[in-house]
Amino acid sequence: MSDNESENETLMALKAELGDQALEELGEEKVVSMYKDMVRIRRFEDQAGRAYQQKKVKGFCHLYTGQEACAVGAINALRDDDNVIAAYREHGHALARGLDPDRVMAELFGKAAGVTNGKGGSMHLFNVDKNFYGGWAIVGGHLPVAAGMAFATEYRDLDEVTMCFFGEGSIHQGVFHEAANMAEVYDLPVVFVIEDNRYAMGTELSRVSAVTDLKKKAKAYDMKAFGADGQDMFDVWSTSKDAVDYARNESRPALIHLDTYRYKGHSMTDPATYRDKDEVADEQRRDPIQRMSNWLVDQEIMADDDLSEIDEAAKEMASDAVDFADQADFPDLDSLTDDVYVDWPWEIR
Amino acid sequence: MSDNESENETLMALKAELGDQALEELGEEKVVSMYKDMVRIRRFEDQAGRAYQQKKVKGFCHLYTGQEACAVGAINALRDDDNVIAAYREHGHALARGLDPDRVMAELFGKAAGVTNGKGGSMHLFNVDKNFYGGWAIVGGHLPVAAGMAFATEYRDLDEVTMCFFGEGSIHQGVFHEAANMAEVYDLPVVFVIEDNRYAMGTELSRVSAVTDLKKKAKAYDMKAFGADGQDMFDVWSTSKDAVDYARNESRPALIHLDTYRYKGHSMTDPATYRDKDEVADEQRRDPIQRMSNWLVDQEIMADDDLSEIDEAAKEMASDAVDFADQADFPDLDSLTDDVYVDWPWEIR
Amino acid sequence: MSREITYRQALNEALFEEMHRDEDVFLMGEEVAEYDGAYKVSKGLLDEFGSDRVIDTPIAEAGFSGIGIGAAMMETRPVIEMMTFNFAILALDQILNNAAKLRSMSGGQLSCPIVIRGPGGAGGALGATHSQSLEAQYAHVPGLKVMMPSTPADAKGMLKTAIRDPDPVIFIESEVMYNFTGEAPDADEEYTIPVGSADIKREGSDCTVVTWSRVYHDAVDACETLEEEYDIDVDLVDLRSIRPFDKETIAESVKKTNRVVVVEEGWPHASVGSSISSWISRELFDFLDAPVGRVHQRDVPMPYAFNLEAESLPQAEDVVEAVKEATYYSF
Amino acid sequence: MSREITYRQALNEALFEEMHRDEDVFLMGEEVAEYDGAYKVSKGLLDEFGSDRVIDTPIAEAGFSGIGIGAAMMETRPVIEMMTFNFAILALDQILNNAAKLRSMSGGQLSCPIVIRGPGGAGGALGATHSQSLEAQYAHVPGLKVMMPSTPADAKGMLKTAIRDPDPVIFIESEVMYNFTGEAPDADEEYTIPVGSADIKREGSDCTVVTWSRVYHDAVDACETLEEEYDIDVDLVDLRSIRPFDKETIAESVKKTNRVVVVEEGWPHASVGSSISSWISRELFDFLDAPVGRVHQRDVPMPYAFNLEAESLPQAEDVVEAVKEATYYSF
Ligand SMILES: Cc1ncc(C[n+]2csc(CCOP(=O)(O)OP(=O)(O)O)c2C)c(N)n1
Ligand SMILES: Cc1ncc(C[n+]2csc(CCOP(=O)(O)OP(=O)(O)O)c2C)c(N)n1
Ligand SMILES: [Mg+2]
Ligand SMILES: [Mg+2]
Repeated sequence: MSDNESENETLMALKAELGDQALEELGEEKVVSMYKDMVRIRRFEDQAGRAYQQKKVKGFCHLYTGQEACAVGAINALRDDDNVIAAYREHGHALARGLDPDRVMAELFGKAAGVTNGKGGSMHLFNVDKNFYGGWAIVGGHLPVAAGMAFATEYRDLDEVTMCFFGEGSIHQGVFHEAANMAEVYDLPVVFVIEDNRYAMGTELSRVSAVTDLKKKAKAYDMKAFGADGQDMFDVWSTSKDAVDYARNESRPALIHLDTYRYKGHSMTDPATYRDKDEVADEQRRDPIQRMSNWLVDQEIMADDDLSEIDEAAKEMASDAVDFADQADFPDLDSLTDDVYVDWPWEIR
Repeated sequence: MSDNESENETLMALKAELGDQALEELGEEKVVSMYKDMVRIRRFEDQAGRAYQQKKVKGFCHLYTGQEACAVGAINALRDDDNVIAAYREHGHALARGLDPDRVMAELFGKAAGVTNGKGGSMHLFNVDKNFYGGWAIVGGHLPVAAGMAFATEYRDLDEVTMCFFGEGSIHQGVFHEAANMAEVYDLPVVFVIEDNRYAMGTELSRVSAVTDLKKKAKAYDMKAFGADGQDMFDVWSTSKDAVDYARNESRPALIHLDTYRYKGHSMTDPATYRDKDEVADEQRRDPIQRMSNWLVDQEIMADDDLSEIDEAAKEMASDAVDFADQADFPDLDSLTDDVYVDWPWEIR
Repeated sequence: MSREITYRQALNEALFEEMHRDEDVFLMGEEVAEYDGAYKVSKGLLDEFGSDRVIDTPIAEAGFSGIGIGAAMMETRPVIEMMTFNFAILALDQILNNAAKLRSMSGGQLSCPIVIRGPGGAGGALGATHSQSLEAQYAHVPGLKVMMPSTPADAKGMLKTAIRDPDPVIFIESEVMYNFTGEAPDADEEYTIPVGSADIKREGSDCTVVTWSRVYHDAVDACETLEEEYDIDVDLVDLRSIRPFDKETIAESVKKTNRVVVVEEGWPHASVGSSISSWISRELFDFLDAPVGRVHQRDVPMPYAFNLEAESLPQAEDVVEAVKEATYYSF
Repeated sequence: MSREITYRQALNEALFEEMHRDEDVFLMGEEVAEYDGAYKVSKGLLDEFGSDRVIDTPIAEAGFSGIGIGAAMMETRPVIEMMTFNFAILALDQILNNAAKLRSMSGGQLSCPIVIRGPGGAGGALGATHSQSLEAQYAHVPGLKVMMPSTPADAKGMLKTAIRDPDPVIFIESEVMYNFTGEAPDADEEYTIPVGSADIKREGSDCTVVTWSRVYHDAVDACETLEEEYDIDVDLVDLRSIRPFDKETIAESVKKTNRVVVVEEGWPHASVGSSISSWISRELFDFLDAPVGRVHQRDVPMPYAFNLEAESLPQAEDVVEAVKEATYYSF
């Protein structure tokens, strides 16, 4: 084995002890189902990207490919009655939270059967039955909203936790600062999850941030900070569990920094020329799905065939979703004025 | 001497070694003139408060009484060609920067002879000839503007420093976070001076801030932070000099935390019932003017008579300013539409 | 109506009553708790309801509005106090992009029953940054409702309605009016005023005046002068809600008088007054015997100087002049 | 006019030329430098002028706008790019309370020669938060100037004017128009268009259409249909600046046609269109043979679904209908 190859190996390895912990705490079935979720997300995004190229999906469409371990690891540290809120790169979180892929795809297609009846689109997915609260497309805009959700559960003396996902580029918005301070002052059980995929559109973090270790931000609020390898599903899960437990038990906010990477452009219209292919290839050596595949085989939980089957099933799920979305109807034109207000007595014209 | 009295003594003492440093670097005359400036500010504010009660000054009027050492100490660490920008409690900064007390008072009276022709009022003093750039009344709103001033001097390769004053309550605004990060990223020579007088209106810092050691905020931006006793003119001056030198020489931002106190209500309409008289009395034991008076006498630079003379002169300056303002004219009604645009070709009506 | 209370007290009572009625209602903002409110509107609420429901915030308008929006989305009933609406500009993204759109973007899954309230308009020698009538920023935006009461009775009835409303309501008061007194319903009388209903506060047949909020009171003065000195009888429509606005009441009045003046406190361009005037001019074209008159602030940032401030703001005399112009107009 | 360029290239040329002309001009915003701009408007500028003058920012609209304002106050000439004006809401406090008021509040000691530019309006299936025509937020505010070019030639001439203007200019482009092509003056021809000057882009005598920005192009389509199918000849006024707006040109046209329709992309209430309509209705009352027609977006947050988006936005057919209504109106 050359030096290079051995380095590859090292990079590919998951934190094995956390795998053991997961097996013990979650059981094999759950671990496998988390793995499946990652694969489903990836295949879903493949289809979303394809549909975009076919102009079936329009507008801004931000694929989650490469970051699957973040949503799956973190959301699986939550209870069903906990609350999830994310930004505009949220297909993955939606699926990890159990939203129906058919209805998510239909939403991307702008169809009435979509999770928000075609009103929200890719950037504004909501499914309240699953305690999935969006889909927010103004960078940083949902951070105080997340604090407010935690405020409401506290107000009601519930022990639910709110988990809020956002990109590393969002941390520079003033509302991050405002929300973080107030979350700490009001003792709000909100977990802020930074998915640090190195880029905000074409801007690498270090070019616009005075600090690159974003856990330092937490110090300005005496907030507890956690960090994990975002490409290691177990590390994300285990770290998130610690953070969620802390938030729930202490009723305090926490910050999690996830070191991840996106494989595709910022959105479907971004050719991503600001980074070279080598960098992407390099990052792919720690691909979250590949690493889990290796681990599952190593642990003899799965054989290669099983993995292929899972992948095939995920592909089918995704193409079924496209079929569903294709066949679904666009909203009635009458629905234009629905849901602007609870009671809609008037339209100004 | 009782224990209590000896504690008082301790509280009253300035950092003597910094006094020596100031004498050496600035000379006796300058030190005395800084002392005079503090006294002038206090007497000016006395008159401003009185005029407010007589309804000659209206609107919001925020007195600086108690905080004199901050403006005087910090601004005297600057060169004349450096730039000063402050919030709405800025009479003191204006006077310390050498603005004509007559014209400042006239501004408070809303007279045409005021520093901004009666347009700005107490909260929006400007005097560009003195490189005094306001007077900004939206809490935190001037922080990025200050960074922009430093950006402009950098852009022009000037070695001027911008000094920006604000209260501890302003630190929670998102723009603090945005301005601090960008000042660091763009290497801007701006010195952010927090005048921590413990209260933002009726709100004590600890009630709404996750951290009370505000120097911690700087860590989130790897920004250099300084701290001083805001009631010790020498400490403020010496610390500010270090910060200004650093900002100028390294072309980097710096944060100064000044531990100060305001004696009066937040504004003239605030009875300040949220704190008891003992607290104020306690704080007054470190009165910046009294401490300097003691020091000047101790050092045999001044005798008690000299001090009284300075005070008398300051009182006269302040009452002259009132006379001036009283006698000045209100602006012409025609001036209403002046200075909305550089060229004023139209008014929408 | 059996007693006189101040506008401040009316709001205070509404908050008390609604917080007693519904424990999901809470109040949040700068100085609302321990200080009893910058303008004392929340006086006594902390004592009555405790610090879980009356909450002081740091100076972070975007942040605490966002908290209110998130909490409203979870079906609590936040009342967010803006110390003044000049500072609400900092929260505008939260209000426009989150509160106003939440229901629509979620396909009706979520509502945002928040009230964002506080004083707007000029307060008296506060200078340019603190003297703005910014209701147009909200009236423009579908998804919001905007209410601006002018009297104590309206303030009480409308704030109660606003708090019960399932959608986000922007509720703009006035520093100057807090001490105004007026008739009000008994303390224990259940009293609410529907969103979108105007009130004819004075009947007349010569000219309609449409107005809302503080300048309503200038319009009242103007009506007296007009009646006494010029024998002109004004039908005075207090709009109360500016989104939605009461088209029926305006139309009825204008069909009667055939002349109308729209009076607002703020700037003229892209304003609520311009919009009302445009609507009347179009929809009631055939009923108008004169152009729709307008009274508004001068198109300048508010100066501090007292005489300039007065010159800038619309005054009763301006209303008198505009009504005279509208009524003397011959087609 | 001797060549065709895109709207994008027109803006790019204006930036190039002005940055060459005046080294105080710099460009700042998200992705403007290394990425060449989210919409490539700043393509090549980094290479030409270096990173001291073409500056990438973090995602902090309030912060970098404030930096621009501070720098403008010190007599540099910042051009601040908003990735879209939806995000400029976050900077609105800086723009309204600082940029717009600086000159007035300083008693004329300071100016704020800043340009804040970027795309506004709907971009195509971007959903509610990313499809807003928010020019009313700026048009309302004295101290600002607001320009919205609709063609490449105008874009170039107006951006050059905006950059040279001593006051703060809000310059709103359109994502949809960046690829539109049109005639433009030669590259080396000095070409500027004064603030506040409208342009009659098509002469007609039957009805005036007043519009600006993207929907101008719908209006053009409508004019063709109206001429071909209904023999109605429209006088098409492209307002170009909406603050100040060109009253003379509007008045001249309406005096000729006696009928007018105001077409805007955004929401109807408290909008620029309502304001223009109000002004026309009042000032040209005696010249109007029909109510001022209006075309605008439906009063709803923009839905994502493609058919609903189209249904929500004003279309050429809506202009056709409105002009027909205005011209068939009999008094
Ligand atoms: C306030 C605001 N400014 C700008 C944008 C445009 N924008 C959308 S995503 C994005 C980059 C965000 O990067 P990051 O937070 O790192 O998230 P990622 O896309 O990497 O997941 C930008 C600038 C926006 N949506 N909102
Ligand atoms: C954005 C904004 N919100 C609220 C206010 C009202 N306000 C004026 S001063 C002030 C307190 C500021 O306290 P601090 O920053 O500590 O300064 P100090 O008054 O103590 O000097 C508040 C809340 C404002 N002017 N601007
Ligand atoms: Mg990122
Ligand atoms: Mg303070």
